[in-house]
Amino acid sequence: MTPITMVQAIARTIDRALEADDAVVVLGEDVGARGGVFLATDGLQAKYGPARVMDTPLNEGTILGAAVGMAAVGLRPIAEIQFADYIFPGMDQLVSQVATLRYRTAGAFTAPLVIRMPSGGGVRGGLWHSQSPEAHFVQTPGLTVVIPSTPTDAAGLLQSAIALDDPVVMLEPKRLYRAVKEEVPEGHTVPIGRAALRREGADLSLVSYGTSMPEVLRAADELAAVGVSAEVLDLRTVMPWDRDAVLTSVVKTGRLVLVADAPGQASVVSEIAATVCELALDQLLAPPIRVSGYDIPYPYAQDRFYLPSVTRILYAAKQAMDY
Amino acid sequence: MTPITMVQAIARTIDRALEADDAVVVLGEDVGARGGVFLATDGLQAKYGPARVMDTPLNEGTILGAAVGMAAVGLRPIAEIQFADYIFPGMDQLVSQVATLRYRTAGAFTAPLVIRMPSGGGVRGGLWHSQSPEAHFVQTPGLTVVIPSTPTDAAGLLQSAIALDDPVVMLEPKRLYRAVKEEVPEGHTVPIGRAALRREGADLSLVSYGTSMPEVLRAADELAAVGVSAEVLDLRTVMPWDRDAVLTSVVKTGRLVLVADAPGQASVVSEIAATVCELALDQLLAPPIRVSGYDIPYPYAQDRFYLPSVTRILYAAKQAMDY
Amino acid sequence: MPDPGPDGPIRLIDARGAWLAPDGPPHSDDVLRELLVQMLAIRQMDERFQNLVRTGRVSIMTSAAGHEAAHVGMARALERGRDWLFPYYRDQGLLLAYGVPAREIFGQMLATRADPGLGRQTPTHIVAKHLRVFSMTSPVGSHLPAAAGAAIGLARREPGAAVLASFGDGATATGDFHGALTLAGVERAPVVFVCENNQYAISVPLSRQSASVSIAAKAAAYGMPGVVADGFDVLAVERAVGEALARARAGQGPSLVELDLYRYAPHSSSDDDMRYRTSEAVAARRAEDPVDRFRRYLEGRALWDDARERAALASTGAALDAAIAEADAAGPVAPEAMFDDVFAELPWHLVEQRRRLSYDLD
Amino acid sequence: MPDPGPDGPIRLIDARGAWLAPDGPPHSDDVLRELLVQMLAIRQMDERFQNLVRTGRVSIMTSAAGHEAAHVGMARALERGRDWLFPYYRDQGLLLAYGVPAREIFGQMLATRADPGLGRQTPTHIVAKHLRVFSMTSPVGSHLPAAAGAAIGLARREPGAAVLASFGDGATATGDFHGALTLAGVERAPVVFVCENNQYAISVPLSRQSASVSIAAKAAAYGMPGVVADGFDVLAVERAVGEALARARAGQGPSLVELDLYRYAPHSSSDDDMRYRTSEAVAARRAEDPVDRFRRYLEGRALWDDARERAALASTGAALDAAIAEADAAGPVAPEAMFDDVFAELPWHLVEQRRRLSYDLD
Ligand SMILES: Cc1ncc(C[n+]2csc(CCOP(=O)(O)OP(=O)(O)O)c2C)c(N)n1
Ligand SMILES: Cc1ncc(C[n+]2csc(CCOP(=O)(O)OP(=O)(O)O)c2C)c(N)n1
Ligand SMILES: [Mg+2]
Ligand SMILES: [Mg+2]
Repeated sequence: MTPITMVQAIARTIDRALEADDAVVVLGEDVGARGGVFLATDGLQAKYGPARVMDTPLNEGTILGAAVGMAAVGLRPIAEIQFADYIFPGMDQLVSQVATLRYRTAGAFTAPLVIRMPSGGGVRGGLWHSQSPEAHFVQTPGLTVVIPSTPTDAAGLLQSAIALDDPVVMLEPKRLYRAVKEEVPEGHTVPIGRAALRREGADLSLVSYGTSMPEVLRAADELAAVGVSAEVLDLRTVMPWDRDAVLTSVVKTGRLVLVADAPGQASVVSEIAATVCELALDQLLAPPIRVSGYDIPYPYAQDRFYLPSVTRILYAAKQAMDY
Repeated sequence: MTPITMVQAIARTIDRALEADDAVVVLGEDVGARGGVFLATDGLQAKYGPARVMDTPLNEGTILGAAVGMAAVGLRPIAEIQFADYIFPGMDQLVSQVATLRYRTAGAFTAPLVIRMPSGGGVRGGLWHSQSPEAHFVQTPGLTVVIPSTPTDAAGLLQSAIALDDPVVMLEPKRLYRAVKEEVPEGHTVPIGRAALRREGADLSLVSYGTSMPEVLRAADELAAVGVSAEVLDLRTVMPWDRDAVLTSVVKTGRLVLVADAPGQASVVSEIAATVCELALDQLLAPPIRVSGYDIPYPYAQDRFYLPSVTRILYAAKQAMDY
Repeated sequence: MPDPGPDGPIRLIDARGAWLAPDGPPHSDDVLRELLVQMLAIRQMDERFQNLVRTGRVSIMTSAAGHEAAHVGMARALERGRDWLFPYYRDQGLLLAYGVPAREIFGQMLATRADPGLGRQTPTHIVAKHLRVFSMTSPVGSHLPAAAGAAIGLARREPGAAVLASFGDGATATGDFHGALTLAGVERAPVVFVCENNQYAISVPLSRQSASVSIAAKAAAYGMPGVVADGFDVLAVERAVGEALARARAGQGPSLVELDLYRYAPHSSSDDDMRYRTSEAVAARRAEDPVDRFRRYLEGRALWDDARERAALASTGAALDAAIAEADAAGPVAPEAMFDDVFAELPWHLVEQRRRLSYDLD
Repeated sequence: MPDPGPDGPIRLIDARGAWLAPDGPPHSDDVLRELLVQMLAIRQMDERFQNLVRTGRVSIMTSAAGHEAAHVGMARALERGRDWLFPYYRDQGLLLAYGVPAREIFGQMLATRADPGLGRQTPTHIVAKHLRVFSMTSPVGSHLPAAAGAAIGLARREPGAAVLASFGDGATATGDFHGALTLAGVERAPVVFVCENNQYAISVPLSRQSASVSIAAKAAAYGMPGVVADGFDVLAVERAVGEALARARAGQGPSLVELDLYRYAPHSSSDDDMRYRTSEAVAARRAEDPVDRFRRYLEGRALWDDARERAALASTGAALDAAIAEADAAGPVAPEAMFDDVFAELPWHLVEQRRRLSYDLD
């Protein structure tokens, strides 16, 4: 098996889905001849034709709404939003049409969509090529939200998302699109809602996902070097997040540091911190500490200072250990 | 002074603002001859003319975007979104244009807007006349977010919001629009970012805001009747929320129950719970408990079961007391 | 009245019931009578809706009074079992005429278990998948991209089927209207966009919603034909919509049809229309009433008389009342049912929330 | 080439540089030469942008090559100090021609303290309030509602001023385009919407963005005039935009102007346009190059020669290089500065976050 990048793993998974099921279609801006601006649909229009891999006009609401209508007549659309930052012009379609369809029709209609979007910073893209808006989706009842951090998980989560009869938003950390290569087995699935244990540890739980995983793993290595045994969980799904895995780890270690690149206010990590405190207060040896992206628009000039750094993670870990 | 309702207090405050400053304009759907569907702009177009109280076409993005442009040339717009549920077609304008204007221009341009919207359930309005989307705003850097629960606070927060040179989203609990009358002093202001202490108490802190305040106060009364002294805080501003007031209360009582009608995932109350645990873990006698709206689309048939009830609040209080 | 373009609006019967078209009526006498009966039924249903609101059993309703000819004409133009319908919240008359059982309609209004949507939605937001009727959303215009998408899907999977999407004049200002027609135009999708132009979006008159000479004139922006039909003339509606649907089914692309009509009642049962229009203005448009007009036409041809009218009203009225009773008898939906169908499977946080609901139920 | 309507696109000079219009040129010889110099400067600036990307000093840039005549013509049509400009991310040439100091432009590109926006935005997202130039956003079309709102405000507070909003062909499919033009039409606001139709939205050709015969044809949907001008003809651009601005200033309402032109470079420095078009297709449009065309026209009138060209390139080139040096010399913005201007006053949570940044700085 040739090792492939995350974006290649995504392209291959979409390719196989188009091959396996006539009902699968791809739509979005520049997904056709261009193959997507990150090449996540590279070569697919040439292979399956413009009726199955369809360039849309520049309107994110229309992409999502059209996907809902296609699903109503039996298709299984994979929609691409070119950057997660551009979900907002389509936000009403996502929140009002997509997320509620099963509910408001008592299951008569469903929205078996996958909505893919490159997300996160660290690529010198500035305000509108760097955001991680997952909290908006997490607080929208009806959406399932996954965020892989490895090529294998990207393929496996996408495969599961395509199979699911409900809408799945998949945020793809663009900084990790080509960061590493892995051998990704064909047809691999990753169950939705299940975290991955990346390191076993006894002293401290580091819980994270997506863009920040490389820093979290590096922080765990540095902690190991100074004798702190950090357990590392990669959530992979943030709605519904894997509460059992997190609680099991926190009960074991008694210390929790949560890391994510998204802004911190009313975020995924805040939700997890609050839940852990509610359910495991007495097992905590230190307060759960959150390391988040800053609550500011994503700046261009300070691109490299925005994301949670290894230093900030280590500082939080030290706070937890010294408490 | 004649006692007035919340919606009357809002209308009067807008009236005075239009009177006091030529730069103030009102825009939105049906704000003109109709006076707004809840009458928050009743009679104002007749008084100030259609150039200052302007009905817009049916496009929320255009309302917000146009308000930004008006502000660029010196106006101070008060925009109405007819129901908070309909912010989503305007979400990109809010998140991308309004919230970031000061930042991306390093202060050359600002967006001194007030964006008013009736929010919350309990009026048998169904899916799209009941939502409380404040968490979406709280996690958008650049927005200030206020939610009054009394006529006096509505007038006072609105007054402060109009004076502020930054965009303020004001969510108005529609269930409370006409729930009570109060004597509201003219020109009254309420500082943004400051909670109100509604009841002093020693055993338990009940922290809430907006739609749920009546239930919270009733729960406090019932707790008093059984000998539990509950302190009640009404946040009034949820971004930035009054951390000092909350911490002071929690340090005193050691027990915290947070109540809000919005869905619970990655919500305002989750943020507060996480922060309190991070900063005051050792002062806690029990885990902070959140009582939220359910994480489901707002149902029509079960309208009265959706909102946090006195029963649910009391149950949480009991959990905290018995811990 | 919008500028209908060089040929004027499509109209077969004038306001006094006189036949105008060069050709004869397109239907047998029985069918023509049936159209009147359907319009009468819509009006009767409207009265019952109003009553349910007055008695507090329903919280809000949007009246179809003034839309009867539009609704019956559209229902007639559709091919049941083949075409798809994407209606909006004022289309209960269209759904009744199209064959949605009155029991389901009243079940939805009363939010009982007779509602296929299990009471989840605001009154009049009816769904009927068995008739290929898509679900309504309240955000104005938000169903239109889905209509375009369904048409694109149908063109690939069921050539020969078409989609009809209806909406109000206010909807034409939304981004979704624009995006849907843009996409449909580019894809030449088999969809007919029908605007029920009742001149108002709540209080906002069309003149403040759009500066184009008509709504139909917007069609050119999307590379599709646009026509205006007299929305108070049931046969004109049927013809205009029918021709557009036929083009769509034949692979000749999308159309925009504007139905010029008028809303008689306030926007909803919560509205007070006397704040923004006069009763004289309403009366002026009611003078051209679509039901009266068609009745006069039928009477002129001796196809209708008082006795038939009484019989029709009695039988439809009884059927509607029976439907209300049936809807009622189905009983309320259970409180716990509000947790179903958010997802196919209940995730852990909703399992717990459903348990917490039980505190309120004891 | 869009269908320009019955009279064809507005064009004063043909592709070979021959004068076409019945009237003479609208400017003195000096001004005509100045227009060429400005177009040359834009092209020189473009090369410098490309270089900054190649050397890794700038992460991304969107080329203005092919837009020079549009940019210079628009800049000329505006009244400095009176009108407002709402540009988009490909308009650096327009800003240069309009008088935004090159030092500020390069300061923005390099994100140094020479940027009035303090390096907050993606390269080419320049702001210049001193010239009444509004801030750009990346979401396509999202500045258009603000342009309409500014025009409404100006009509009330500074009658006689107008707004120019520019955008690409892809932007015409957005909900914001629709909403902005709808509102401007209804309010008869003094705003001119100028579409720089370079035939592509990244890889998506205009034919998949819109089915209307032209972009200008969409104007009718908003009750405003629409015209097409040859966007490779600087004087045609100036005339079309100038006439529309004059109407706006005179209280005669908004307009839509389509400039037919072509993007020479890939969409951005991150794009590979050979995936979706051929170099032959690009070469075919470059044969009508706006700069060459205007140079030939001036040469034909003996207003220009190689010596003048060399002198112009040398002096502009030196000025641009000096601007880069100045922009550089201003130095980088401080990391802590990223917390300023989120709000007028720093709230407590940002005070703490700024403190946490210091861990990274030690
Ligand atoms: C996006 C959105 N904004 C605002 C509203 C509130 N609202 C409900 S109906 C309506 C007017 C719609 O008018 P029109 O489209 O003409 O349909 P009509 O009700 O006249 O049939 C408005 C503004 C809404 N439902 N959705
Ligand atoms: C709302 C939104 N969706 C997608 C994008 C990604 N994107 C950036 S530029 C662009 C194409 C814009 O084309 P056009 O409007 O024709 O302008 P041009 O770049 O050709 O000058 C796209 C799709 C974006 N910036 N904003
Ligand atoms: Mg209407
Ligand atoms: Mg373009």
